[in-house]
This record gives sequence, C-alpha cells and structure tokens, in this order.
Amino acid sequence: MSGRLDHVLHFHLRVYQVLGFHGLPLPGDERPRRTRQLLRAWSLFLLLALSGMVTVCLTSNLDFLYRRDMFGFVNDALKYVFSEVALLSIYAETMASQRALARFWWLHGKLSRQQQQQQQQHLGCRLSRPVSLQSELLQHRRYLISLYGILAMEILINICLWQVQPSDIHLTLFWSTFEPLVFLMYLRNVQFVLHMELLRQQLAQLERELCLLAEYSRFASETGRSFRDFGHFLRRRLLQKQCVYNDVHEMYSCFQRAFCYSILAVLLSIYVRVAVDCYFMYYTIYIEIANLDYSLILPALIEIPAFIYASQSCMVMLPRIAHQLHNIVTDTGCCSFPELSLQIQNFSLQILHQPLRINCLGITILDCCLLTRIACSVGTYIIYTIQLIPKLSNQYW
Amino acid sequence: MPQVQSESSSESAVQPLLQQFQLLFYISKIAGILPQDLEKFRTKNVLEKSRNGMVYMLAMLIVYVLLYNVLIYSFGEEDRTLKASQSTLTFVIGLFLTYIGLIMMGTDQLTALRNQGRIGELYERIRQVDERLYKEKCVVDNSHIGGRIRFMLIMTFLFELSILLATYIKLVDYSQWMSVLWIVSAIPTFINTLDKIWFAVSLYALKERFEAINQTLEELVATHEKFKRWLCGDQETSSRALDSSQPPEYDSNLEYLYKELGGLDMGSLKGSGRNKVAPVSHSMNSFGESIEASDKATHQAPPISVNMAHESELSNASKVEEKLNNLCQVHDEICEIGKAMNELWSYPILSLMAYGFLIFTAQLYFLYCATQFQSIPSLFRSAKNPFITVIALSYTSGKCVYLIYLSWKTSLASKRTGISLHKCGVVADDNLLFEIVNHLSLKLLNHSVDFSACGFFTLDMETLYGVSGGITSYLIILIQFNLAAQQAKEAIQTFNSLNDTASLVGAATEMDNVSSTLYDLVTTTMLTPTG
Amino acid sequence: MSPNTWVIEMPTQKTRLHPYPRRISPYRTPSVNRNAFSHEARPPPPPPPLPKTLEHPVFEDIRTIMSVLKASGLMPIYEQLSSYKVGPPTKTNEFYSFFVRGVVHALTIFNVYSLFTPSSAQLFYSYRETDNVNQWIELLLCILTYTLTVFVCARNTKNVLRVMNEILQLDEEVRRRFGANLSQNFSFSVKYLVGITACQTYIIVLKIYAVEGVITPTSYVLLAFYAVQNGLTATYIVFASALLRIVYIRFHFINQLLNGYTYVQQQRRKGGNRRTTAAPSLMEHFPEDSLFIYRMHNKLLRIYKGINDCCNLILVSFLGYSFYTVTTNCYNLFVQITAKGMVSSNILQWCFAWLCMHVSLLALLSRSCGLTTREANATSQILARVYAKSKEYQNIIDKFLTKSIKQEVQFTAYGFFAIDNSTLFKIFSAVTTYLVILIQFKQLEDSKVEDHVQEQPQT
Amino acid sequence: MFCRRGGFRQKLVHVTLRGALYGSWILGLFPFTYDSWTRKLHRSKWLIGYGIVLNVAIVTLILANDTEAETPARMEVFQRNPLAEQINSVHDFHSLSMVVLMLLRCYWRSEDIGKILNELMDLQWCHFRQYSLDDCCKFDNFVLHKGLSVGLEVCSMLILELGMYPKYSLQLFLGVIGLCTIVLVVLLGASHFHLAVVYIYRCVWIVNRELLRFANQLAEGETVDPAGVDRLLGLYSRLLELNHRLVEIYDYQMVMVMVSFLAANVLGIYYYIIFSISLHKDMDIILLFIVPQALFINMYDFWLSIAVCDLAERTGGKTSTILKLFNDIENLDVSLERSISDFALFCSHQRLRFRHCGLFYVNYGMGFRMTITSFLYLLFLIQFEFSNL
Repeated sequence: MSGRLDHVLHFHLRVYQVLGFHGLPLPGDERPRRTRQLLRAWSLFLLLALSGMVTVCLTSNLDFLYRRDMFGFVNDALKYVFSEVALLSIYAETMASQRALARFWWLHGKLSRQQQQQQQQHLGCRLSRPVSLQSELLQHRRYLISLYGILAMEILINICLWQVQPSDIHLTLFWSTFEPLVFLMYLRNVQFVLHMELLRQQLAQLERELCLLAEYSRFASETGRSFRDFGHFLRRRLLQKQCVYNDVHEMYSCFQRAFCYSILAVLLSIYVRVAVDCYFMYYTIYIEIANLDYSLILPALIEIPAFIYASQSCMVMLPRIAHQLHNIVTDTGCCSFPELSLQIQNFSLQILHQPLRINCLGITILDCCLLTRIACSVGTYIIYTIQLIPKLSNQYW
Repeated sequence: MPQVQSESSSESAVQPLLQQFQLLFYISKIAGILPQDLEKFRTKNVLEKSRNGMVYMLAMLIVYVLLYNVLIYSFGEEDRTLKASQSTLTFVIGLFLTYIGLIMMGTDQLTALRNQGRIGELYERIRQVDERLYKEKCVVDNSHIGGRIRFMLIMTFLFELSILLATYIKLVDYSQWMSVLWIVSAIPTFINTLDKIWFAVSLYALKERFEAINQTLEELVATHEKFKRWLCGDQETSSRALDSSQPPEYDSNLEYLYKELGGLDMGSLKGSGRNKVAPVSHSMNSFGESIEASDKATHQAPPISVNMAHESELSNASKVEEKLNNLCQVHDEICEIGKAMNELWSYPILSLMAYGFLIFTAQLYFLYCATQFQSIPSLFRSAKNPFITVIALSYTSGKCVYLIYLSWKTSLASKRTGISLHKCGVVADDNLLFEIVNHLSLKLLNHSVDFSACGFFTLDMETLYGVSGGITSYLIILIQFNLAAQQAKEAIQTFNSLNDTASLVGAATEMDNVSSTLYDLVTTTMLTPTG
Repeated sequence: MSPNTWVIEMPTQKTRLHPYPRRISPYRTPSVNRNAFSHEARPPPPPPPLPKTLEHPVFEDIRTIMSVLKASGLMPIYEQLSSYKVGPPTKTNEFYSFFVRGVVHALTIFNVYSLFTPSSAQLFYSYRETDNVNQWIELLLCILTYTLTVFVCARNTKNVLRVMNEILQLDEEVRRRFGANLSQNFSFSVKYLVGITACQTYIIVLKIYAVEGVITPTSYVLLAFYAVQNGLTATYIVFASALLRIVYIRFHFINQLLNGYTYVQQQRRKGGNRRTTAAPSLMEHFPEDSLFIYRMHNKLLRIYKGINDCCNLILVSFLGYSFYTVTTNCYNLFVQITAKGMVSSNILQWCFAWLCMHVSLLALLSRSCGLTTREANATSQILARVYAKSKEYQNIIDKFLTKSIKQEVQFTAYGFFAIDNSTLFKIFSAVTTYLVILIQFKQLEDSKVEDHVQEQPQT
Repeated sequence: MFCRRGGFRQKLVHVTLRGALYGSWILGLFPFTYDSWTRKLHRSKWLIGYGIVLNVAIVTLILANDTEAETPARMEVFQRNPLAEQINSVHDFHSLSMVVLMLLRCYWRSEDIGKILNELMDLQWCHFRQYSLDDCCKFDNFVLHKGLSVGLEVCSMLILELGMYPKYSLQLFLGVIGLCTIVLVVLLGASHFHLAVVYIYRCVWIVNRELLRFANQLAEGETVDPAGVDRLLGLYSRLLELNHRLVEIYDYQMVMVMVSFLAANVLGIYYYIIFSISLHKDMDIILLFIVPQALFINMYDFWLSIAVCDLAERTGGKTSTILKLFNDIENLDVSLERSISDFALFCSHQRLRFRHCGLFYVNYGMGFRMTITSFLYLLFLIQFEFSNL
C-alpha cells in the first residue's frame, strides 16, 4: 500500500477537505475531477457564508461588539476584520493555488515510495509489509499532539467559561460568532504544522542516511577495510541524496507557494487577537468588570509557538545535514578518492544555494527569534494602550 | 518565451526594450519628467540628453511648485482660522506634511535631470544583454511589457481621478473659482507615480532576464533527462519501478490529476510533453517564475522528443562549459545593471518610502481626528471621508509595496539560477561538469543583486515588517498626544496651562519630523534580540 | 591587548620573515626584499628618490590632526626610523605624553569634584528639574568619554604603532610592485578640525553669556576643560575615520587591480587591441597578481581589525555620548520652541551648535565605516567576475571564493552593533523613542504642577 | 605576556575548579562518580537522591521561616505602589520555579550530561593532551572571574539580607542561610554550563593555533600532510556537535537564569528609585552601599555569562579568518588544497554560536539589546510610578 497515504494523513486530509482547506481529491477516490470541482464550490460556499456572518456582526446594532467605550469597540472590530482577512486568504488560496499543493503531495508520495523501496531492498524482499497504525501515530506524534492538545484545551476552557461566566448578551453573541472563526484559523494553523512536519520527516530521513554514509566512510578509513570502488559507491549514494535534497527543497518551495498568504494572514490575526485580548484583560481588571473571557487567549497563546516550533524544527535540520555531509571522510584508508570530495563540495554548495527558510512572503523568518520580537512588541503596545486608558475613560464616559 | 516566438524572432534581431516604452515616454515627456530628446527616441529608440528638454522640464517644475504654493495659500485661510480655533497640533503636522509631496516631486525631477545621460546607457546595456542571451538561444520577448505599462498607467489614472473627483465633489465647495486649483493637488503624486512606473517596469524586465536564464538551464536539464532515457532505453522499466508498487487506479488518478492541474509536475519530472500550458493567472503568484519556466520547458518538449532527443548539450562538458560560462557572465551583467539602476533611483525611492510612511500615518491620524469632529488641515480633507481615505491609502501603499515586492522577487529570481545550475550538475553526473558547476556556483554565490534605499535599508519584505510596526506605534503615540491635548484644552477653561498644550503640540510635531525614520522604535532599538 | 589577537598576528610575522625572497623572487632582487620585510632596525637601503621627496606618504596627509593628537598625548610621538617604518617614541616624548595624560586626569578629578560642590552651580541654567539632570548627565558622560579615550589610547600605544607600521609596510610593497604610492588629500580632516574648534569656542562664548553674574575662575576652568574634552574626543573620532579612509584607499586599490582581470575589462581590452596590435595574453600576470592581492587582502583585513580593536571602547562611549547629547538637545530645542514667552535665542544657538557638531561627526564616522566595509567585502564579488579558461586559474579563483562565503567583515562597536550607513538611521529612531519618553515625563511634571496649584486653593 | 606568573595562576585556576567540583558534589548538583581507571564519569542514583532530599529540605527551610515579609523598607515600598508588590511576587515565583527546573533538568538529563562530559574528557585526553594548555590566558581569566563572581554573589546576598533587617533572630538566620545555599545552587548550576563552554573554547582555540602553525609551516616552505587538516576538521566538527548538545541540554536553565538576572537588576533599580526619590529617604548605609553593591555584582555576573559565549563565538569566527591565510601560498598540493576548502565550506555552513531555545543568540550584541530593552522597561515602570504619584 505504498502508493496510498497512510491512515493518519488520509483521515486528517479528509477533515481538511470537509473544512474546505484541502482542495484536492485524495488518492483512491474515483472521479477526481468532479471531486475537485465539488471541493472548490464547497470552499467558495463556506467563504461566502462566513463572510456574510462577519459583515452582519460588524454592521448590526445588536451588541456583537463591545459597546461600552470606543476603544473596546474598535478592538472587537479589529478582531473581526482581521479574521475576515484570514478567511479570505485561506479560501482564496484553497481555490487558487492547487497546483503547488498537488505538486507537494506528489513529491511527498514519490519520496516516501523511494524510501520504502530502499527499505524493502534492505530488508530483503518482504514486499508491502503493511504499516501498523501505531507506528504511524508514532511517526506523526508531534502533529497529533499539537492538534489534539490545543483542541482539548480550547474546548475545556470554553466549558469552564460557560460554567463560571455570568451570561451576558454581548458575550454570548460575540463568542457564538467569533468562536467558529477562531477554530477555523486554529485548524488552518495546524494544517501548516502538518505540512511542515512532513517536510521535517523527509529532512530527518535524509540526515539519517547521510549519517550512515559518514559511519561507513569512517569505518572504512579507520580499519582500511572496504570493498572495491567503495568511493564510487559512496559517490553514487551522494548523488542520489543530492537528487532527494533537490526534491525536498522543491517540496519546501511548493509549501511556501501554496500557503504563504494564509500563513501571513492567520499569524497576523492570531497576533492581533492576542494583543487586543491582553489589552482587554488589563482593562477588565482596571475597571473591575467580572469578565473572564480573556482566559480564551490561552490557546491562542500556544498557537503561534506551535507553528513556530514546527518551522524551526524544520529549519534546524539543514545545518545538521551539512554537518553529516562534511563528516564523510574522503580519503578512505585503502584509496584516496578525489571525486568523492568533489561531490561533497558540490552537495554543500547546493545546500548553500538552496537554503530552507520558512518565511511568509519573505516578510520575516519564522523561527523562535520571532517569538521574542512578538512578545516584546505585545508588551510595548500593552504599555501604550494602558497609558491610554485613563485619558480614554474620562473622555468617553 | 516559447520556442515558436523564438523561431519567429530569430531572423529579426532582438528588438530593444525601449520600443515598449513609447507611450510611457510620451506621457512623461509631456508631464515633464524626462529631459531626454523626443526626436531621437521616436526615430531610433534611444534616450539622449537634450538641452531643450532640460529647459522644458525645469519650467514645468517651477510651474508646478508655484501652482502648488498658490493652492496651499488659497486653501490656507481656513487653516489660519483653524489654527486659532482648533488644536495647533494637527495644524503644524498638516503644514509639514503638505510639503512632503512637493519635496518628493522635486526629488524625482531633479534626479531625472541629474542622470538623464545614464538612463540611456542603462537601456543600451540591457539591449546588449539581450543580444548575448540571444546568442545563447534563449530569447526574451518584451512584447507584454508594453501591456504591463498600459495597465499601470490605466490604474494610475483610475486612482488619481477617483480620489480627485471624489474629493472635489464631496469635500470642496466649488462655488468660488479658486476651487479649480484643487486639481493641482494631484500633480505631485501623479508625476511621482509615472517616474516609479519607469523604475518598476525596468526592474520587471531585469527579472524576466533572470527567469530566461533559469529557464534555459531547466531546458538543458529536461533535454538531458530525455537524452539519458533515450540512451539507456529502460524508460518503461524505470517508470515501472515507480508504478509497479501501486494500485492502478491511484496511478491513473494521479496522471489525470496532473494533466488536470497543468502538468508541469509530470512534465519536468518525467519529461513527458503531454501537458497544457499553465494559465497566466497562476504565473503571477509567488515563485510564479518557476511555473512559467518549467511550463515552457514542457511546452517545447514535443519537438525535443521528436528530433533533438538524440544529443543533449550536457553530454559533452567542454561544449556546455562555454554556454554555462556565458550564462553566468550574463547573470552577473544583469546584476550589475540592477545595481546601477538602483543607484540611479535611490533618492527617489528613499523619498517615496518616507512619503508613504508619513502620509499613511498622517492620513490615519487625520481620519481619527475627523471621527472626533476635530477640524483637520484643508489639504487632507480627503481624510474626512473614510471611503476616499481607503482609496488613497491603497494607492500610496500599493506604490510602495509593489516596488518592494518586485525587487524582492527579482533578487529571488537571481538566486534561483544557482539552483538550476546545480540541477544541471546533478542530472549529468560527470566529474568534469561537476568541477565546472562548483566553480560557477561559487561565482554565483558572490553575485548579489539587492536593492537598498541609499544603504539605509534594503528593499525587501523585511522592511515591511518594520514599517508596519512603525506606523502602528507612531499612530498610537500621536493619538495619545492628541487625547492629552484635548484634555488640556478642557483644562484651559478651568486653569490656564497654555504651556502644556503648546508643548504637546510641539511634541507631536517634533516627533513627527523625526519619525520619518522608517524603522520604528519597536523593531530597531529595543525589541530585536535576534542574532 | 587580548592574547588572542596573536592568532592572526603570528603568521604575518613569521611568514613575512623568510619566504618572500623565494616567493616573489622572479621580479625582485632578494637583498632589497630581506630588508624590506625584516623587522630589525638595520639601516635601511638607500631609499629610491621617490620616497625622499615625500617622507612617509600616508601620514603626510593627516599631519595636522596627528600633531594635535600628539600634542594632547592621545598619540605616541613616534620616531621615524625609515621612510617606511616608525619606531617607538623616545624617552622624553614618552614622558611628555605621560605628563600630559597625568595633567588631564588631575583636571578631570578636579572637575568632578567641583561638579559635586556648589561652586559650579552657576553654570547650570535651570528652568526645569529634568533639564538640570540632563545637563549633569551630559557633563558626566563627556568627562567619562574623554577619560576613557585617554586611558585606551595610553594602553593601545603599541597597537597603534603596529597598525601604522603595517600600513607603511603595505605601502612600500605596493610601491615596489607598482610604483604607485597611494595617497589622497585628507582635507576633510582639517575642515573638521576647524569646524570642531569653531563650534566649541562658539559654545563657550554662548555659555559665558548665558551665565548671569560674575564668573568665578573655577567655572572658567570648568568651561575651558569641558570644551577641550569635547574637542579632543571629536578630534579622535575624526582621526579614526581618517585611518579608516586610508584603509579604504588600499582596499580600493587592490579591488581596482583585480578589476582589470574581470571579463568586462578583458572584452574591452580585446576590443581595443583588435584595432591596434596583437593582444598580449591578457591573463599572463594573473597568478602573481592574485597572490599579491590575496596577501594584501589578508594584511588589510588585519589592519582593519587592528583599528577596530584600538578604538572599540572609544567608539562605544562616543556613540553613547553623542546619542545622549543629540537627544537632550532636541528636547531642549523642543521645550524652547513650545514654551511660549521664554524663548531665549542663546539656548537655541547652543542647541543648534551641538546638533550640528554631533550629527556631522556621526555622519562622518558611519560613512567612512560603511565605505571601508563595503570595499572590503567587494573583493570577492569582483573576483567572481574573473573568468579564466585554464583549470589552475579557476582553482586560484575558487580558493579565495570558497573561503569568503558568508564571511563578511564588520566594523563593530565592541561587538555591540555594527557601524555602517544604517547606524545613523538607527540612532535617529532611538533618539525619537527617548524624545517621546522625555516629553511624557515633562507632561507628567506639568500635570503634577497643575495638580498642586489646583489643590492649593481648595485647601 | 600576562602569563609570566603562570605557575601561581595555574594553581589558582586548579583550586577554583576543584572548589566548583566539590561544592556541586556537596550540594548534590553533580550526581556523578569519577572512575579514575577508565577515566570516565558514572551516574549514581544515590547522589541524585541525596541531592533531591537536600534541596527539598532547603526549600522547605526557606518557606518555613520566610522573614522577608516584615522588612520595614519593603513594606513601605509596597504600600507606596502595589504594582511593585505584584511584580515582586511574580519574580519570587519565577525564581522558585527556576531553582526547581534547574535541579530537575540536571537530574533528568544527567545521562546526557555524563555522556558529554565523558566525551569532552576523552577529547582532552586523546587529542589535546600533547598541546601545551598553559598559555590560554582567557581560559584562566574566565575561570577565576567566574569563581570570584560566585563568591561575591553569595556575599552580597548575605549582606543584603542581613543589612536590610533591623532585628536579628534565629528564624532570620535560618532563612538567610537557606536562601544563600539556594542561590549558591543556582549559580553553580549555571557555572557548570559556562565552564563547559570555556573548555570547548579552549579546544577550538587550540585547533586555531594548529591551523596557524600549518599556515606558518607552509609559508616557510615546509610541507604539511593533508591528513592533519582533516583531523583538525574532524575535531572541529566534533566540538561543534558537543557544543550543540550542551546548549540543547542547558538552554531552559540558562534562559531562566538570564531572565531572572535581568529582572533582578531592573527591579532593584526600580525599588531603589522608589525608595530614594519618591519616598524622599535620606541617604543612609542601605541606600549608599548595600543595594548598589548587590546591583553591581549582579550585573558583573550577568555580563560574565554573556562574555564567555561571545568569546567562544569570536574564536569560532577566527577559524575562517585563519583559513584565509592559506590563500596566498602558491603551489599548494592538491589534496591539501581540497581538505582546506572542505574546512572552509564546513565553516560557512556552521559556526560556533550559542542560541538558547532558538530564542536568541548569546553574544555582545544580544547583551546590548537586552540592556537597552531592560532600560526602556525600567523607564516605563518609572513613568507609571510617577503617574500614580
């Protein structure tokens, strides 16, 4: 069953299809063209429905938004507007940039097939040994944790909030309309995590194989025992790895092509939400309203780190690969082999040319340094807004 | 750039890029942006300096400045009343901001005057590059650049007219004849936009040159893959090796899907030429060039498979070395041209960025003021109406962002050349070729085309991050000061603290003067503990 | 000096000692070489007439500024051993500069003492609490900066001499090789000197006018010393940028040399030769030249690092000081402009003088640093434009390029931040930040005042 | 040049290292036993248990008799503004969690730590033994400084605690002693990392020196076998890998320690300002001596911890500079050329940098930014202070 996706991926991609995030038919469902058109139509429909809801929220004079002062009102409006932008970009991308996505999955299938063939060669001809579900879960554990952990947390907090919070017309209206958007954004975020996780797995695989090569060569150079044209063998393998790296890099570029806008929009909206809610938190403390809905930012606080952690763990693979590559000993004990080092240099130059930087539209590299910046800027804006509060309060009421 | 056109344009030598610029040139000549000679351009498509053009241009500049001052004066009366009545803060900011546009226009025109000779050389160099590329059998066609220019011009007219008319109809009282002067208020942005269209289109042309180089390399790769497969006729076995291990319906699905999705995928992987060309709509999303490139590769695949599959250039290194060398030299030449162009336009770009930053902030701030029913300087009356504000903001920010985006894409395209080069090396594994590839890729690593505004900041998307941060924080600060000013104003009746208001006023002005530094405090000074 | 610098240092001594004759023998008589590259102070060979006419070609250009620095004990009064070598100062000169430094420190101590005693109270015009504090901090910063400068200069005497010697050595090599002696008119240094002195005197005069009442001699001393401190610090900065400019010229020279081999030049020369005679093979000198260029580049990098190490701390403190000064002056300016009624032209002029001086200094520093850094990093880019047919030439090119991937040099202020064109930019944004904060403090104070005034009638 | 009195210095360094070792053994912070025959460290469960018990005891001791609450000065400050009190409570909680996390990490990852230390010792023994280590002054300097700073920290802690209180009691002494031991634990735990870093630094330094020797030999016309360069490359990559693993183990602790140091500095100055200016206290011994010395020592230690990382990083950067020296040597033989360019490529891919949890690189630039940031936040705090005056 090498051709198919494994169960976990299959299931989750189905989920994303239902949410209208994944516009491609899965391998194994017949009449792909029709499925594709259906999916497109479905995501278009979702987009229209949700934006309609948002417009209603923004325009109606029911208090979907915080009415009691101007600033709170603006903040709520901001939340809605940004999530609307995010929705727009998400569904537009789902409908428009399927080419890159298809390419991504095609390459993924190709690479995993190659790996399986290699494994079969290694393990003799025990062909098509079915991959057990448990091993799949193990394989995708990071993704699963980040998905279900935050999901559980969100739901838990919501339930607690409903228990504790004195129900207020504004809150009920607001959260009943805003929560779905939050969930959508969050699931999209996890979809990015899934793709990056796949990338990371490929890279990790590559690193492992290079490590093996390095081991071989070290062994050969230390003991001087190696079979005929061992260097040639190493060189062939390296060439193969170069092709693999090329494909992985293409996967990466496809990922960026497929998701860049929505990555930007989703992160931005989450960020705005966090900043705004922090303001609200301080504000509610400041004017002693019994209002706990700022506790809902806790999951949001985790979402950005979850994304950034995935992308970082993708990006740190690259220097490791280079490290393993340069660990290959060129002059094996029996025969020094100039072509091999030529190959190594070529590979490392290739790595220099094809860096793996996950940056949404090149705006900023999404690694943990971003976290520090985000934290600091949130702090600063909080300080500004807090300084605003007294002036506002005696101006507006 | 598909093969067909190359065939057609093979006998006719490469036509110069400037042919496409005719419309733009005439318009900007009339508007007095370019001093170059009109006759020379019409006859043989070259930009040459001419004294008459200079005189005309200077005259235009002076006229513009005069008109603008008259405008400011004539619309200034209410400002004076406003200064007495309303918060002086908004007044002073407004007075400062009104001249930014003028400064920007002056910068553009004076720079154009300064390097009127060098622009011609620039396009001459581009033409030489085209010829060299043509020698290497990769043909760049400039046909759709003209369309691009037209599109941009139309957009500019649309924006300017909509802003102008909307403001004039809604917010200017056209009872007294002075109000006709309002048209003048659109001149600086218009001229600036024209100037930037020159820059943007030339930049785009450079980007296309880079893409042409990449595409040539990709073609080499594709050809060689076919060649190898043709050489060792184990095509079906290899494909079996891929396909045997999977259920048939999945395979057919995939085949179908990729035919559906514009088959660059199967195309550049399996080199099979049975695909559709990508629709143009896809070719502009980010990394679009790769799509185009490989599309072209697959597009001209059939002739390969028919006649020229039997030899591939990558097979003998000595022959391909020459070609790769030339391509690298052309690449480097294009990088140099990019640097030169950036150097020519550095001051206008800097002024444009400063202008964009200030105007964006100011417009939002005045919008806020308008919502608080405070009166705002008369030249920014467009801020009274949120709809017009949105248009104006999208116009201004569109200019800045498009330039930044384009330069970013260009540098990306220039970096992709190394990747394609390595593909060549990997596909034809041959030690001689590997040595060549190493050598050239070392060279390519040192070719740098990065656009910067006077070395203050580079024009890539990173800048947007800083700019947006700056706009937000300064907006917040301004609003803060404004609120304080309001309170002080209320306090005036009870207790006379004139100092305070004035100081606040000055505060905001001072701050705004200095705030033309693009990076904000958040990103530069304190909040980036990044390595 | 850190014991680590020898890491770079050592080879360039040892290697320079022996191998040269063997290496560049083909076009040089060994005897001259050995003298040229050996360090012992043997009587040098009768130098060719060229250096006779202009004795040490580098420091001729910046003679004035050097003399100022020598006189103020910031620079060692070195002996000139040969036209391409300077030696350590003699005992008397050393003692002289030592003495000057002692005097400076004594004055500083006196200064600080009198700052903390009421004797200097009349120097601080004060219309506000905050401004007075600013004044104090500014003065202390100035004193600190100058003292630091003196200390660092005293400690780095040897390094400065070493750097100079290397520059001279390099010049000699260049001259032997190409007969070109690199020099440029450093008139900007003189201009800056004049400007600085003018500014300082102007400021002093303003200050004296500003002070009301009769001025005690203590305050005269204070003012004079204050001016001297500022002037000398500024002079040192100008000197540093002049040194950088010198290095820049060298870098530029080798880049030009390399530029002759790029394919563009080659084609041009081909075109030229086609018309005239048969072209001599264009790359024939490339191997030797490339070796020469690489060596020069290494040496220049070392000199660059040396200069950086010498004025690290001084740069940091100066940047901090001028940043603070610019901020406070902008603030004062703003207060003056906005405070209705009590606008005193005196203070305005004072602020403007300060702003002019510091901004121009910052601009000079950042510009020269940026120029030099760019030129130093441009070498690999130019080399990447050299296309050679034969394999060994390609290897020569590769060997440099490989080692210069992602290895850009930077002129850093003690590793805190890189100094280049963007520094000015960042400094101004920082100034904005602190200005905002200062203004907010001022608001707070005003509101406090109001509250008190409002409370009094009620109580 | 500095090492003229090398012998004495060596002894001093030796004593300091010994002191650190025994101190951490006593405090149960170093759960390894040294087997001198195989020259290896073995993890021992007993020591871990001992450490856990000891530290839990100390923490309970502190919590049992925590006399901080009734310091008059503090009380005044907190009555003065509640914000300070909130911040202070946050900081206390943070430091407590820091201690817990440091110990837990130390025990939980002790396997890996043992591996790393063993490999380090192995490297020392096999490869770097034959080189003379005496003239690495920075190593000695840093070790001495570190020891000094730890000592000073504890002393200033004592002075601070004892000086702030008007009345002495047994409870107070117990609490202070417990506090000081905990502080000592934290400092030692941090200094383990720094000592490891400085060891790595020394190795890299030696690699540089070897490369330099090669360069000189080549320049003097002798020949160098490429195997030597390859060996150095191998060592270098092993060192980088060690460094990577080390940082990965220690990063949480180091981040917390740094943050707490910064916070301590900012808050200290903040309280100081509140106390001196807005409470209009007259200058007495507390204001003049105790608080400032605590602040200075704190900053000194903080800066030391940044300086060592920066030192190592710069030394790593020097390697590529040294490699450039091979440029101007003509007729290098091919294999040597190739191995040198391999080295250069390796350097272009990876350098010796310290990046904690990917959050920030530790070097002077980062230190500078941290200082500015904390200064700004201090300013904001003071603004609040004044605004609710």
